[in-house]
Amino acid sequence: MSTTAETSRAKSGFSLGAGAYQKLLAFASLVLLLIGFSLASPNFMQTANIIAILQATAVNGVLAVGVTLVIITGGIDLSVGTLMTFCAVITGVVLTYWGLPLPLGIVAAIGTGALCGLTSGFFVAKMKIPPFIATLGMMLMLKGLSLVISGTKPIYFNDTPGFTEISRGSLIGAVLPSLPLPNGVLILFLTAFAASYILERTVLGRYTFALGSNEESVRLSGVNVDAWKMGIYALSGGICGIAGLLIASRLNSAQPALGQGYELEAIAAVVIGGTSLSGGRGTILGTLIGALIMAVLTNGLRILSVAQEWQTVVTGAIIIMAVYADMMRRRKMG
Amino acid sequence: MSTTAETSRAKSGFSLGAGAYQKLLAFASLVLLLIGFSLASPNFMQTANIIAILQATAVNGVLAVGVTLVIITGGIDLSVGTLMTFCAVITGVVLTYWGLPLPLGIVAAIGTGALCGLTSGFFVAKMKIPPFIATLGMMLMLKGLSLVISGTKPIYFNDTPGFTEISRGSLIGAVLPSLPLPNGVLILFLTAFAASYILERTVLGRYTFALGSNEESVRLSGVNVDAWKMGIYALSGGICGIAGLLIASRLNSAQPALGQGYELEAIAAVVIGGTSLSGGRGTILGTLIGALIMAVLTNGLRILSVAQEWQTVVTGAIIIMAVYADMMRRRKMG
Amino acid sequence: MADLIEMRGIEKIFPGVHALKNVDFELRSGEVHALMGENGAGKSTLMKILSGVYAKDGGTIRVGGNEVTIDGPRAAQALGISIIHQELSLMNDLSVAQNIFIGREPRLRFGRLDEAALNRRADEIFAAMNLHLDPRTKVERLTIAKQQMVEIAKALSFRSRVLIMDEPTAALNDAEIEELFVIIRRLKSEGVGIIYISHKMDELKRIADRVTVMRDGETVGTVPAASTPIGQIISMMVGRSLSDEAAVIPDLSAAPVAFEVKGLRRGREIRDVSFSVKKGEILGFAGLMGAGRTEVARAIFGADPIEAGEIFINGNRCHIRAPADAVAAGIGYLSEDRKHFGLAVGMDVRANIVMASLDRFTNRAGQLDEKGMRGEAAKYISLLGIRTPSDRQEVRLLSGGNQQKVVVAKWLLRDCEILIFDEPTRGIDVGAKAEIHKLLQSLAAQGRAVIVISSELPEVLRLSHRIAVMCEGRLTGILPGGGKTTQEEIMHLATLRESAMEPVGEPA
Amino acid sequence: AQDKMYIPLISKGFQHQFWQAVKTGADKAAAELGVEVTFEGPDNESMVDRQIDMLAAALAKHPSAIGFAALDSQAAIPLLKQAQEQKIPVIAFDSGVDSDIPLATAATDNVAAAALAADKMAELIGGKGQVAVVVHDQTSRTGIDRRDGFVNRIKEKYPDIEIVTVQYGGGDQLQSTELTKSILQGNPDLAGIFGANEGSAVGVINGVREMGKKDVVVIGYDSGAAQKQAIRDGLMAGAITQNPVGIGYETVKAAVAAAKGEKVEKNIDTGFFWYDKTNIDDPKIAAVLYD
Ligand SMILES: Nc1ncnc2c1ncn2[C@@H]1O[C@H](COP(=O)(O)OP(=O)(O)OP(=O)(O)O)[C@@H](O)[C@H]1O
Ligand SMILES: Nc1ncnc2c1ncn2[C@@H]1O[C@H](COP(=O)(O)OP(=O)(O)OP(=O)(O)O)[C@@H](O)[C@H]1O
Ligand SMILES: [Mg+2]
Ligand SMILES: [Mg+2]
Repeated sequence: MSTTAETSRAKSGFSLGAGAYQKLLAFASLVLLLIGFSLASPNFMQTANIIAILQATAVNGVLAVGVTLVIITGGIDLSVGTLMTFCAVITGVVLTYWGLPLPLGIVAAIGTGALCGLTSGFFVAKMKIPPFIATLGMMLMLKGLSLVISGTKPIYFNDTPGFTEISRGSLIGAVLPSLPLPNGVLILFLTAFAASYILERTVLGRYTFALGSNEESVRLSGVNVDAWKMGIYALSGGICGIAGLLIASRLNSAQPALGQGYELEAIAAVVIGGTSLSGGRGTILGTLIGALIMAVLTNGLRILSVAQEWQTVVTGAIIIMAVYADMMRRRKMG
Repeated sequence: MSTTAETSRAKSGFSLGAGAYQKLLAFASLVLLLIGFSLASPNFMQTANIIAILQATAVNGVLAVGVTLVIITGGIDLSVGTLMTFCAVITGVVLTYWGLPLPLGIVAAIGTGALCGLTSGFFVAKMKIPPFIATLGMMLMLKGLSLVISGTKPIYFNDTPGFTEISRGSLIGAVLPSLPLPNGVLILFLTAFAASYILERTVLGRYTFALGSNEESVRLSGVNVDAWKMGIYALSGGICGIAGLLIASRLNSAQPALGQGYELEAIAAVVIGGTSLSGGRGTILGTLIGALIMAVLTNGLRILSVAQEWQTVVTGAIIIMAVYADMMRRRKMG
Repeated sequence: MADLIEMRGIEKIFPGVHALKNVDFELRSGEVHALMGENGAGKSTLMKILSGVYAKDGGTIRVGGNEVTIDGPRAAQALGISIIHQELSLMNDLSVAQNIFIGREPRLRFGRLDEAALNRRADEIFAAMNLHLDPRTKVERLTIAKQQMVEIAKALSFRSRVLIMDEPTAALNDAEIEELFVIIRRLKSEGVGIIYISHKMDELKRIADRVTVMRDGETVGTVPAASTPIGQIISMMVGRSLSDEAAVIPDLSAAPVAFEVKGLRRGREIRDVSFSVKKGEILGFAGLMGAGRTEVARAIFGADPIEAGEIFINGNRCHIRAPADAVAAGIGYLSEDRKHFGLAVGMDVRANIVMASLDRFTNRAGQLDEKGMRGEAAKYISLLGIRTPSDRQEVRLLSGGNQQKVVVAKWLLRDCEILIFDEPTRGIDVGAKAEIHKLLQSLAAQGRAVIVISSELPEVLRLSHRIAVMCEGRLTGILPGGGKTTQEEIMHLATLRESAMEPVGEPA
Repeated sequence: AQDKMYIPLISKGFQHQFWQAVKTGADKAAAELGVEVTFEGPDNESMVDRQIDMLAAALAKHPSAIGFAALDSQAAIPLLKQAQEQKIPVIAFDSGVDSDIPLATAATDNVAAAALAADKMAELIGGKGQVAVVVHDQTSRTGIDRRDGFVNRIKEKYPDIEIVTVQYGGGDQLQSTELTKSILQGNPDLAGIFGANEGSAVGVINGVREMGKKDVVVIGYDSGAAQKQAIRDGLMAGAITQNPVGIGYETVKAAVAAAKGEKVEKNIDTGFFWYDKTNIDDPKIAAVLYD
């Protein structure tokens, strides 16, 4: 009796730290990769490189966290990549063109993201357009608008001192010099923690799962399904806004042409992390691990100086194997 | 009773010509686009341009037909674009490097496609890897292998006379000079017709719908679900092989780096055409229309000399509107 | 004569549930062997083992005297065993005929389908069942009851030696049940062995030869159906005896009208339906399959659009456009189709029970009160006797009847002023059914207006203070409840076609 | 607008700064010469067939002349023949088209330009050590030419320099950043990195900065605000710049001349330049740099 209860509680998996046993196992593919690369190259397992891997995870990880929410509702969001860029461009406009102070830029990025997410949500919930199409249309519109607004050129943040600190600085490093974790990574973890909390502990999260599980039954329970769904898309959009800040800060510029293709990588991280594309189940922790697996893989193969064409082949094969291993593990656990 | 029967027959919609009324309405968004562009520019509705549009549809259309099958089973195939390229490269190896005769090149392309499709199918059906991941892995592997096999450079078909005729020649034009429809377009229609026939009239097609509808129930009925599923993926792969031939012939070369991104466009055509990503329903005719809508849109905006960044914006908006109009129409029709 | 099926010492363990403990069961050819037991006793699990859906963890199965291994549905079919599953599992996007013959389609050469033959054969089966259904209709367009008939047709099409029916009549009306029994008798005479699972006790006497009772995953015993009193079977099932009291109709003459519907219409499904319910009253809805009762309920609840009609709550006009409006106005609706409309089966019991009442467990910051929800869930699990290892068990892993109890719990917890229950006791065992009836009565006694739609006439008769009868989308009459109305009177109104249209009873 | 000459330019890209600079040049010429110009290009340089579709749509508009930067010369030949039949002059830009249909070609010699980068690299690292190359594309003409121009020159002239790896970042700044960091991590003794286009070069700068490797010599290609800043700050030793504005300008100018039936020069070499801290503000250099 107690076993089942435990399993299902572990499955729901809130709190990034707890529920040790199963959580550790979920890391298996990741840990295996880490061990493999460490053995293959002495340059891999070094503080600087681990931090580089984490930093490489930050943007994709934040996007993946955002899209996890939408996927759990049974939807999909193809616009995350270009939305990130759009938010970065808007921040550029606010900070560089208008010269407003940094906090307003941050609010603009997250607000723009939330607003665009809300719009996608409106298309999906109210206009009943399939999420794939609604967000594909959004993706294209935002892609074009980023170019239009920026005048097809990067917007630099040279006039906003401290902007690069958002991603590159290290608050933790200032306190603990031995752990120079860049703020970008810290923001990823905070975002993931917050999203996880919302998902597991709040009504919004509960409805996220419920919508993905059986939307019609939720509607017939008297829930204003459309409003909640729009809320979830808006939240996801806001998270993309955070990703926009991170990438703009990292590149010290808003690159209007960037972003397409990032959606696939984000969705891949989500699915590798065990979230089902048909909705109703998924965890933020899984998504984080999925994003890390991808970053470790890319970094490790580069460190080994594998020829690029083979990197791609090996990445494809390892992704399949990692997910297969994960499926096996879960099946064994019942 | 007879009403119901009729409706359901119309819905299943085999045969590209028949079932006039509902079919014509399904064209509504497309027809509207055509009328709009014709009014806006005298250069649009001209034989040469219409043929250019059709030819631009050919490759994406064939890919979309292939992926329709997989989507109806409730799966997804991200590898179609790179598989197309891979098949083109293999054809290049067979024809140019090995100097074998043209028919063998054709067999190689379709055979390679089917084999790769079968492999994806194996991952999905036997190894129970989610289709998204299985075909993402496949996409990456094929992308890398295309580069490896081709030595990261295009393979030209200058030594195979007649190869470019596959896509550029016009059998119909030879008979009816007033209708110089390129063979590539003819092949698209033939492929669509064959796929439609298989889908509506054969056992394989029946299981395609059944799997997407309720896989568990098919399994409980004692059907060897895995084998059929692998068959569908193989068929879809073979169709990608045809697309590979078309693009290689059109470009007179196998371009090893091409292909990524095409999967999104193909899937978009399928979904615009009314096929549900959750499986169980869809038509090839719809997919063709979806592919045409996208091609007409791109071409028309170019003919109007809309600035490129605005083209993207408008495309996104029109895709959303077209699908919305289609949803409204269907809801009204009950 | 050797037993057709002999199951010995069958064991099945699910994570956290020992579902079958050393179960024995046998079936002779030409008999109807009823399998009875409370919700979650293990009946479906045993049958799923016999039909190759689950692998057994122990024990032996003999078919025709030979020990066999049944490792999949196909193996069971090869042995001549077919099953009608308790949970409908049809392919919604396919037609009726396509569903029936999935995996066995008549083919032409080169893998082409012979659609004409397919539809013809389906027609033949329907004719034998006396069922009027176009084989080309898509399954998603059918009501639950019709879908159930399709499942039955599919099982019949196998022409098996052994036919397992897991609650085939849960969704059926008396008329269809009668048709089904005709078919069962015919099959019986052809020597087919039938395993019959049902919670409707009256069916035992009418159709069963022997009865095996299970409790908590164990066999309690096998008794002859004809000579064993129902009361004894019930006490074998639930371990005690139940008393069966008729409804006591309170005097509601002074009670105010809580809920009124005027001139509700939509196409052919709902044709000018008007009625009212008083505070403290239970209004039963009777009618044949397809009479439109579900449609009326869904329309009131805002789940489907209406063309015309007004709804009054406590005399005030209410505009209900979506279920959210209805719930806000104090209306609750328990759907007849728990799998599609009642439950999020992938979520746990606790989440499902609180689904309609989440605002009650949410603080200002949107944070959920997990402890409070656990408490409420525990309360209803024990109140309704929901058999589950914990309130965190996923609902899809519960037995059918226990799933139904979860939906009931959801609406009891929501605590609405006006409650519409559509087939609330579908698939629920006798003991729990009595509990639910008591609960409904106490809800009414607290002054709530309760509407109960049921296809079981005895249930309608036992519960209702008044009985509304529908036929073809029209309300054909309202009859008094209690002992004053007979089944024949209801059936008369339920078959009152448009030609003979003249409402009886009190004016609607 | 009916009597105005219309000249579409089909380029290899659109969103990148280099192509935007070409567009600027084209627009400038269009304004001066009183013609209408449109500028289009696919999202990335592998989309050969998309470019063909763009060319087809451009031809459907009956232009006076066409400017074309072929991603793959051979693939475009049928359409170029069609243009020839319709008497629409074609001017090639950025890189040549293997055909005699284009009346003129306005391009940079990428191989020679990258070779110059190799010479500068050798000079700056003292003729020996390990270097890496970050390229934007493995299969496009510009990617191949710049890679080969650099790599071959090193192999031919500088036997003591080892090229440890060539990696491709798609011209995406973030991806090139991550890539550079891995290269530095995997090759701690690296002396220099060459970034073969703007996105790659900026990525290399970011990567080097984030890894805190001050002694790695970075050489870039093209310009843009970030590269110019990096050169001023000393993070980048210098870079090769082409003259994209000139390419666009000359292409339109040649197209107008050809459309009028005037004779045009067959090869218009727009040249390339080395720039570093010392000459970045030189007016001649500043004129070919863009932000
Ligand atoms: N797949 C499963 N995983 C875990 N537990 C299960 C599973 N299937 C059934 N059970 C449990 O096994 C027990 C027996 O279930 P079963 O469905 O056989 O009951 P039943 O007698 O058919 O009940 P009902 O009358 O409600 O249909 C129940 O406690 C149920 O929760
Ligand atoms: N999806 C549908 N499409 C078309 N007609 C439908 C659909 N669902 C129901 N109907 C029709 O609506 C009418 C009423 O349906 P329904 O069977 O739900 O009524 P009911 O009185 O609740 O019956 P039941 O006893 O089965 O609950 C019937 O004529 C039925 O055929
Ligand atoms: Mg059961
Ligand atoms: Mg009903």
